[in-house]
Amino acid sequence: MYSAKELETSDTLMFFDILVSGLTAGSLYCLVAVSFNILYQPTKVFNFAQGDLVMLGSMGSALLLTQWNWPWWVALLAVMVAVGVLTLVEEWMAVAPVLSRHSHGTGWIITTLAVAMIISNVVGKVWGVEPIVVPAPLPLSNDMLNLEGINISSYQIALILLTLALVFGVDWLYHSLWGKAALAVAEDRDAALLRGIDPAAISRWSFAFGGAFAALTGYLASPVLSASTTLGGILLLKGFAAAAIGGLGSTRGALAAGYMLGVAEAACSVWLSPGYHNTVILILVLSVLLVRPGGLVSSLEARTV
Amino acid sequence: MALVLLPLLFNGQFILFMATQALVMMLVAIGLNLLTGYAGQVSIGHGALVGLGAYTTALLMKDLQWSFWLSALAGIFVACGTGLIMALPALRLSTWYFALVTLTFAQVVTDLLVEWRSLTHGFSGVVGIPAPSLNGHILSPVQVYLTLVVCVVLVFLATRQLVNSRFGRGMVAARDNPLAASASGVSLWRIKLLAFAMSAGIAGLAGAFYAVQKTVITPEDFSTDFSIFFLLCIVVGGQGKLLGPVVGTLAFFLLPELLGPLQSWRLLIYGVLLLILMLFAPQGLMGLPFFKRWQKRVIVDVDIQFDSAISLKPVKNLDLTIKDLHKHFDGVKALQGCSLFVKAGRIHALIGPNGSGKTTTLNAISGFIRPDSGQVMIGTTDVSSLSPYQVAQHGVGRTFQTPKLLGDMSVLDNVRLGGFMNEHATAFEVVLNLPRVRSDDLASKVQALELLKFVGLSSRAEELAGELPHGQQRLVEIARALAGRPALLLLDEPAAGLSMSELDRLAELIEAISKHGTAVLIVEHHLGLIARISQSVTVFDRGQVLAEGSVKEVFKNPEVARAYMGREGTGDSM
Amino acid sequence: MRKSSSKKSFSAGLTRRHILSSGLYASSFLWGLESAFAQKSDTIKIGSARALTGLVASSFAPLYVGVKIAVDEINAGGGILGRPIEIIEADDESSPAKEPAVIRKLLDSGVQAILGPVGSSHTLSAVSTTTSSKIIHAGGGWTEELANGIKYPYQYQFTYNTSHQGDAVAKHIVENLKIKKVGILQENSAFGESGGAATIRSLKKYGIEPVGVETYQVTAIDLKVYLTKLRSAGAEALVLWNSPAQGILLTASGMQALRWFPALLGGNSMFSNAVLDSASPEILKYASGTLLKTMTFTASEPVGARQIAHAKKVLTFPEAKAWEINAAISPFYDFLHLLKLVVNEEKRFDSERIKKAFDSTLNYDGMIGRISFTPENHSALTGDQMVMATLSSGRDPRSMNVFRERA
Amino acid sequence: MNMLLNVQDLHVGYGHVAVIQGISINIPEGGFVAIVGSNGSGKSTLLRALSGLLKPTAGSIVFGGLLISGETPSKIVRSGLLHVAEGRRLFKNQSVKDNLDLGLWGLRLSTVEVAARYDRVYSLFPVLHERRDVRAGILSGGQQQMLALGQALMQQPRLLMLDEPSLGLAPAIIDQLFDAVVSLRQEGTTILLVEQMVERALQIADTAYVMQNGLIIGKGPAAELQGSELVRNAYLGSFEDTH
Repeated sequence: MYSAKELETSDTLMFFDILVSGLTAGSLYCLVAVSFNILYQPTKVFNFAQGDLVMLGSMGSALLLTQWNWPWWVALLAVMVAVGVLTLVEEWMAVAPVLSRHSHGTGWIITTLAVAMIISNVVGKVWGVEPIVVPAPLPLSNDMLNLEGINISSYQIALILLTLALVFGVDWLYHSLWGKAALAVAEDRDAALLRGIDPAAISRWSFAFGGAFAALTGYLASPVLSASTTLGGILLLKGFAAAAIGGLGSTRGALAAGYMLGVAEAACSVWLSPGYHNTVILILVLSVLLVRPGGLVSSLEARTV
Repeated sequence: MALVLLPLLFNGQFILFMATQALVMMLVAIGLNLLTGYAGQVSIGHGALVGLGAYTTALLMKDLQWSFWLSALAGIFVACGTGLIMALPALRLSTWYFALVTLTFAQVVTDLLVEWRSLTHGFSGVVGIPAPSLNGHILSPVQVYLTLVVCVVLVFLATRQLVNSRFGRGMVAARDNPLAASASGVSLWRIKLLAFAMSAGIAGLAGAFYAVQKTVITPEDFSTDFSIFFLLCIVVGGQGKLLGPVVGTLAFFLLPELLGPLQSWRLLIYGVLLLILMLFAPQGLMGLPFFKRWQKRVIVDVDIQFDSAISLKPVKNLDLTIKDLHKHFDGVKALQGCSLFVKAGRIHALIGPNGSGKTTTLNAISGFIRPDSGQVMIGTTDVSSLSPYQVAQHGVGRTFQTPKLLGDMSVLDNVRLGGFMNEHATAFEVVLNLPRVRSDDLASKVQALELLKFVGLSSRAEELAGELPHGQQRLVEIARALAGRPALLLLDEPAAGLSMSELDRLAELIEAISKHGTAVLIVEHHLGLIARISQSVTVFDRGQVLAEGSVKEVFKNPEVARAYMGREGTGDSM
Repeated sequence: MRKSSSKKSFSAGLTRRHILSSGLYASSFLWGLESAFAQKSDTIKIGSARALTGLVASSFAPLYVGVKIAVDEINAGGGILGRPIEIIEADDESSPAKEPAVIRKLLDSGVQAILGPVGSSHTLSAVSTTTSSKIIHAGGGWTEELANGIKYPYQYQFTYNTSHQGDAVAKHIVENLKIKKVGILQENSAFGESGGAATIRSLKKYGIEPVGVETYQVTAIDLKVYLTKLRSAGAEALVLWNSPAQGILLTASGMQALRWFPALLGGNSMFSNAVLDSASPEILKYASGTLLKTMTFTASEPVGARQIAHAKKVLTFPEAKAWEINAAISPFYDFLHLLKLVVNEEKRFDSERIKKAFDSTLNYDGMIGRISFTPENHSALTGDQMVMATLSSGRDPRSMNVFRERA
Repeated sequence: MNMLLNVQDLHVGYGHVAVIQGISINIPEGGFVAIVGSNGSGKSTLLRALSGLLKPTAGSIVFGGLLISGETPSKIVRSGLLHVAEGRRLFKNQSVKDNLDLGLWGLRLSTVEVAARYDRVYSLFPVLHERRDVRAGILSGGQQQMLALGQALMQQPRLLMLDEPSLGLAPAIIDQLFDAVVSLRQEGTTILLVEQMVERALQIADTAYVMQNGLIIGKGPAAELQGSELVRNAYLGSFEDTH
């Protein structure tokens, strides 16, 4: 049933297994965190519906791929646009009105939660909990290529590399004029106005972009996790944690934090009973935030009591 | 009263059961409102605290045959204690990180409830929790319900006590205006900790009842959604409003029953309703004008005759001595060896061109910035290394360039906030409404009214501070600073934006204040005012002392004129 | 001031009371109405606790197909005591925490027996209420705990439980596959835990210790690490205990990725179409799940005619789609039929008498198998009525999407 | 001479406080107007109103023939009216270069044109070129002010409004800065300078308005106003008459 060679797993190999699965999970957490940040940057709003957006991206693309047999890139484009637009609607209906008049600034918690409720229920009516298996887009595959005994699939490699690429892509985007404007709005709204920048427009664009990015994340997650309606919930909290540990609004921070979480988890799965995973994460979060109150890559609004 | 008895009128257990559950939830929401609504700390982990209370109670009752009452007490302590272990570090973080930590904490708790099988019976949870009994007689569901009603009422009254006390004012200040809070001698961290401890304890109590009314509890009961539910309750009801959580919880329990046939679309409808509510009633149900009618307003009945001798007398007379103060902000030298001296009972003016370091000096004195070197002596104690609330407690009161009042609070309460450290009743006493509380309460109210009378605003004591015109806000802020009966009063551009008449009033006030032995240090551009009231002046330029002396001398000094008219450059900005 | 403010809040009380009471009246009206019906109308009211909303709503729906079929059959045959059955449904929003409220709601609406909810933790949280109110109750939970007739004298388990599954798995591994090295992979949930425990117990009977037992978080997104550990422990058979199909898919993709194909055994969630469609032939070759003997066939012995007829009915229900098996083995079908039998004999609907009759049931020929109860043991079946069936036979026409071939 | 900016009977306030109570100003194309007055006299508020950050409660603002009162700040910037706020209001976390880039927001320019504008700014303030990659936050006060100015110049405004450019700067720097402003003016940019350092402002401006308590208390050729009693009172407060 298996060859003797595959049997020999020394500690070093186990170490690589941890690393690989940690990086895989970490990549997804990081992507979610980044999509969080994109919205957060100019608006200072945590979109609680983010998890559901990711889920929409994953389910949507899965259907287009498996049911309608669209080519993967068309499907990807379609869901990114669709979810992007949806997020724009969210901004217009649920966020902008609340931000325009701040009631202790917490109104948006509820409105975004409400949007999350609406999406997840509509989806619950449309699809059951039966997950949809999504194959890795060719020529990639989920099969392990045993490189020097290190088990990693071509899709995992692609995912990790792509994540790095995307993170630095987004980072680069914030060095484009648009990105600089977004950062400017984040830093000083009035000053931005004086330069002729319209903060409202910036935040609308950020929402659309953040939504599309969430959809992309969902798409990338489905070959690993298989698309399901529960996917959002799984990724939301970890993404939130990654975003916070990394430093709100910091893309690179999210990358570091995402991998930190992923690897920590994978390590736990080997040495700790699953009941203690969150404990480890809590300790991680606390120790990072107490040393660096603004998160790993301290961002502008690292205000503490 | 009839309302709480209503559920008893229906035959069948369902309504009663739901009513009981509603009360349990209400209990938690009332507690959470204290933390999130008043102290402004968003907790997404309260479900776990309820869980701790429930498990402690259930296990003690079932496995150790403790009585409900004792177990409940234990539950309260466990919830409170465990919560504090988490909150002690977390409360030092900013709001959102606090939310994250509470969220993770909640998951940890539920995980451990499973993991610690030997104690908690793992997934299957605690089954068959006995009903509470009072000396041998086992309470029926109705009796449990009534006990719970009593508890809710007591807790509600206790929180009302706390909210209307100095602690409540401190919490709101910590939420809306940390600067004003610490300038009034409130320790942000301690006040938040207090709020958390209270709400955690209440959650524990709720947990105890949750256990006995449900008779079976499993780790799954205390999920994240469970925690978020309470957040929804208070926001829907109106956070920071006493009745908010009550109304919010009721809304959530009545709605599904009213939906009836639409059941399977319930959650969707919730979502839409929430959205609509937040868009049209951002302050929650209690924020609706309809409810505004009967929201508590301060009623001022006591007509006091103003005895300035008492309210204006500083706790003790102290001088201010500043020696060789230095401060840099990245690369910019704000203060370069400033020194000045203000004698108790005198008015000293600090003037100079924009950005010459005047406000920086005030901030350094009141502890908002820590000088790189130099001393700030209040009497004989060096406060240069203390945090703002400690400095305030050493007898330093201040106002800000733009008045930092709490807009949603009555003018009277704003002034009373200033008296925070002169009240003595502990939170414990407040909750139990012991004698000292009432004396404190009356004293601070009378003092505040006197001060308002002194600044000529007693007629507006009931109004919301936010609704006052600018000039009057300044006067209120001065009254607040005085409420602490400071030895040293720092005024940062009090004249800015005042009308001529208000200006005269201000001048008289400041003189009156100093007459009673308070040292006044005033930063002001309006030289007319300076000339009129101050006995001595220090002129700053580029973070250094340019001239010192009586008003006349200083204004004769050509250097000063030049600095002002700006032939020379002025000091580094801040 | 105290005075005046209290006066204010009193007037407030008035308005508030007004609003709320009107609300409460409105709501109470609904229930009041129904309980009123309960007295007058001449139907037998059976309460059905189920998830109409939330996460498990769609996946548990098939088990209630059994209810519809049974009700149709019974009412067509003259109902119970000549009165037709009326099913009263109440939604638990898929959350176990809601069960006590749901059960009370049903009791208030005057039901005489209760079926559901589906799910071990759901049923456990419901059973404490039904027991205290002494009402006949057929839960839809699979833990052994629920087979305890002493603890829950009024709740009956009209289905298999994890110990039966454990026996079937162990028997298959030892007697058919002749494997001695067994690895167990269970999710960190009530079901996973009891499934794993049962398997270990059953294996002990054959003197076998599992070479490895791994538990994973329900939110885990990669199981390869666990699989690698089990493989390096030398496992030749992999026993998988999880409820959502997600776990099986992750396991399958993991095995696929590691190119490791031990015999794969698990509960009947293995029969999910998603698995059949996605898993590679190497995996399916040795993959089997626990299934009731009556729902299986072999080359020599086909499925019973009664079951086939039942299956045909099941297939007409859209909500059974993709989970026809669960619809076919619904615990509630046999419950309702046995209930009718007993009550019609007793000539009256009385919980105590029904309980006595149920407790003395021996080899009642149910859809799911030979059903027997004793006062102590409220589990309908015995271990030998549970067998392992192949996943691949799902494609066999004889399966009709319902049955499977015995492994 | 045709007026680039024409303000008629402007009223502005925050909430209850009326800060500016009806003032009128005219700035000719290519002119250099200074507004002087002590702190709290409403100078900055006036500029905030002109640039659209505050909505006037009454009165009209006509810029280059268009009524801009009530327009959004971005529209006003597009029309060529630029406001360099008091205290620079730079984006301290971004580099000097990035800040200059932001000066180009909303413009569609050829790379050649862009390069030209950089050259102009860099030639005006060489130090910005040297330090183009450092965070704006760690520049010295003077350099920050130059950057703020440079950022505004990237837009090539028709009217440049400077609010307290000298604020907190050493004399040498101020000279440098004001020279730059003068040279801009010579290149034809119209300038509105708000300064509390009267003497200097009056030296370089050609017309000046004196403000006190939200009112224009005097207007005239800058040269004449220098050292006048009017200005002196506006500053050292009329504290003689309170005696």
